[in-house]
Order: sequence, then structure tokens, then C-alpha cells
Amino acid sequence: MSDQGGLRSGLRVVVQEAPFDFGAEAERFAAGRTDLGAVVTFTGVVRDVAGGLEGMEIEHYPGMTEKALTEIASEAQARWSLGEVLVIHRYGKMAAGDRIMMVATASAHRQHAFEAAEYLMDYLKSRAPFWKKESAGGDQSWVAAKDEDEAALDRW
Amino acid sequence: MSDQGGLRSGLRVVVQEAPFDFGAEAERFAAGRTDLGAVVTFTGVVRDVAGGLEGMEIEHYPGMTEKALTEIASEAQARWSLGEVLVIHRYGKMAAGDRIMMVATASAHRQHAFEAAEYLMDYLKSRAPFWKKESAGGDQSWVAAKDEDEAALDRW
Amino acid sequence: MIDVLYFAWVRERIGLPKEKIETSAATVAALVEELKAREERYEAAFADLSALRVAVDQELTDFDAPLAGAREVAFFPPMTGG
Amino acid sequence: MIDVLYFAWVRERIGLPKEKIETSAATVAALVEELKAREERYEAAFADLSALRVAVDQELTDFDAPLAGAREVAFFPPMTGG
Repeated sequence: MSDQGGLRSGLRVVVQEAPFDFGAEAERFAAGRTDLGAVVTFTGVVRDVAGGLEGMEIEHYPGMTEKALTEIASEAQARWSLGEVLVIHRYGKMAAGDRIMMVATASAHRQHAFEAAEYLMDYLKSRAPFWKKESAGGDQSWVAAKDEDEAALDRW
Repeated sequence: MSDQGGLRSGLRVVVQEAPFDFGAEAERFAAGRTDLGAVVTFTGVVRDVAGGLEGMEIEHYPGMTEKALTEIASEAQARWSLGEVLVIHRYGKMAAGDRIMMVATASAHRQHAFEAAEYLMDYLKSRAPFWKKESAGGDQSWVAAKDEDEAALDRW
Repeated sequence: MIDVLYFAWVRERIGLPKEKIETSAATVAALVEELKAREERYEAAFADLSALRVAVDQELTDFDAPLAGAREVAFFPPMTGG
Repeated sequence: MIDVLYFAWVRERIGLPKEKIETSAATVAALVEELKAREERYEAAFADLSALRVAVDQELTDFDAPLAGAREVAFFPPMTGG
């Protein structure tokens, strides 16, 4: 398995600070493939639960991040029949409503596309080196990992 | 419940012959909502399994189609915490690689968005009045319903 | 008078998408028996009811559903959307 | 010499993102003990190991992982991506 991430057969992993164009990525993902009938995307968006979020900043571990995402995606490719897999994750500063990340999966079978996307999300949440910090009311605080996110891994 | 389909609070159902712009629909779905952290889309694409597909035509039941899709989506809204739901389904003539339909769900919780999208797809497959006819090698044949699609409803 | 609609291969076997039927059938199943008695093409279309689905007034239902007050009955094969 | 990296609140408590450490610690846990013995800020950062995760050469591992041949060790809280 590649340690580099980036482009490989059927797998694209992108880690960047800049916003990504979700509509354009969704439009071109697996476009024109006539062997893949089912495409699933998941997008994570900055939430402002309490209504006073001033911003979010995501820290990551350059080098390990791409490697971890590529390993997670490769494991999904090994478990399900997938024609294409895409993972995009941002780091740096974001505002409420901004898109943080997306995954996309394409398969001949909808159950494979759905399960692989859920698997990618469950592992990405708890095993890819990203940390969220929220600013609200002038204070900054690191988002705590949720027990339910760790527990979600048990089903795979 | 409305018998009309179309726009209602948080739910949009579209049944049309014309192609839809998946990228644009994905881009604007739940855009700017700061209370919904998780967005899932599913897209169904015309497959050419054997490599000789000349085309596909989808027949539907005008009037009942919109009503059935709205009922399925309303049931999903009742079962899961969803901020937005979108269902678009085409009828008429399509070619291999064309997008047939999409669903999109937005929720505060990724598990809700995923499960609701899977539920929508399972019911849409077997309970919305669409029928596919494939043309290949000069012959036309109606696509047979799959037992596995009917069985998929048992989990809900 | 009731509108009877046919879709997909049911429409093709019967040879038309829609017709008005004068009937006093109490249930969908009774209507099907009346139609089968009419002509060969109906007999062919309704030969295997397990391969068919029915909607009364645009709601999926069963063949033993009552027809009292119904305006529209539709027959079609299992759906294949998505 | 080994590169030791800190992320998120571990980085903030220790006060720097990265440092080179001269160590002959056989395991991650032994390295943590050496660091805790150095200064208060390490003691504070490593007070509760159950709240920490560790990667050796960019692979997640356990605190009892060996350090022989390792070039890079990173300490951080549980991840919160997605």
C-alpha cells in the first residue's frame, strides 16, 4: 500500500486548507462510469449548536493524515466492491455552515456504496489525526471525542 | 399529509423527464444550514452490465408517483431527525451513465442522515411506481424486480 | 364507471394504458375475474397475480381490497425504480 | 535522537509542537516517564494516559510499543475529525 496518499487507482485522498467545491466534486465523481450504478456522498458541515460559534479551527498531523486516510480508504476498498473512492478533508479555520470534509463511494451495488461510506466516516472520525477547536463567547475549547464515535467502530 | 408532493417544509420531491444537475443540486442542498452537520446523497446511475445497452426507458404513474415519494419521504422525516430531504427521480429515455435519480438527507447526526437515505432508497426501489425497460441487441425487456430489494424492506 | 390503468408489461399485454370499465365488482379480485372473462389478452395479463401489484386511488393495496367508492384502479408489475 | 510531536491540547500544555529528544527509552511508556520527570508541564500533559493517543512513525499504536528504530513519536488527544 502506498504511504503517499494522493491519486491511486480508483482512490483520491485530498487534505487541504482551502475550501473545496462540493458541487463540482459531486458532479465529476465517477461521472460517465457505466459500471457503477450507485454513488453515495457524505459531507460534514461546521455546526453551531448553541448559536454563538465564532469559528472553528482544525489542526492535523501533516504526513500522517494523508497516510491514515489512505489506509482507511484502502481497507474500505478491500471490504466492499467499490469502483471509486474520494476523501477530502480540510484543516485550518472555518465558520459555521462551512463544509469540513466529504467522502464519496461508487459501486455497482447500493448497499456496498452506503456501507463503505459509513465505514469511511466511522474510521475517519476516530482514527484520522484531526482535532477540532471551537471559539465561542471569546473562549476557545477543544472538541471532546464522543464515546459513541468510538463505539461506532465496533460494528465493523 | 399533502397529496401533492412538491415543496413542503424541509421536503422537496421532483419527478421530471429532463436531466437534473446533480452538482448544482448537491451544492445547494441544505447549503448554509448551521444546525445540520451531516449531509448524505445517493445517486442512481444507468448501468450497462453486459456492455451492449442501447438505452433505458422509465415508465411511471403520474399522480401516484409524487404521492408515493412524498409519503416515503414523510415517513423518513417521522423516523429520523432530518432538517432537509430531497428526492429527484427522472422518467423517460436515458443512456448508460446517465443519472436516474438522487436522494439527499441532512441531519444533525450522521447516523440519522445515512439511515434515512438508505430507507428512502429501499422504499423508493420497491414502493414508488417506476418501471425500467432496457434496450439491448435490438430487443427490449422490462427489468425484473429483485427479491433482495423486497427483502431489504424487512430491516425497517 | 371506474378508470382502470395498466403499466409496463401489463399495459403491453392488454394493449392500452387506460380504459373506463362499467363494473359492480366488490373487490379488486372480482374486477380481475370480470376482465379475465372478457378476452384472451386480459387472461394473459392476469394469469399470475403474484407477479402483479395493484393500487386503488393511487395507494398500493391488495387484491382483496374493496372497490366501493373507488375512482381509479391500476395494475402493474413490481416496481423497479431507483 | 527522536522527533517528538505534540498536537491539540497536548501541544498547548507542553508549549511547543515538536522537539528532538535524546533518549534510550525502550518503549513509549518509558519515554513518557522520562518526559514527566523533566518538568511540570510534561507532568500536566501526561497526567492521564487514558485521555491520550500515540503514534510511532505515523502509525497509531499503544503506550507499550517499542521505540527501537523509531524516528518520530507523536502524542495527542483522541481524534475529532469528520
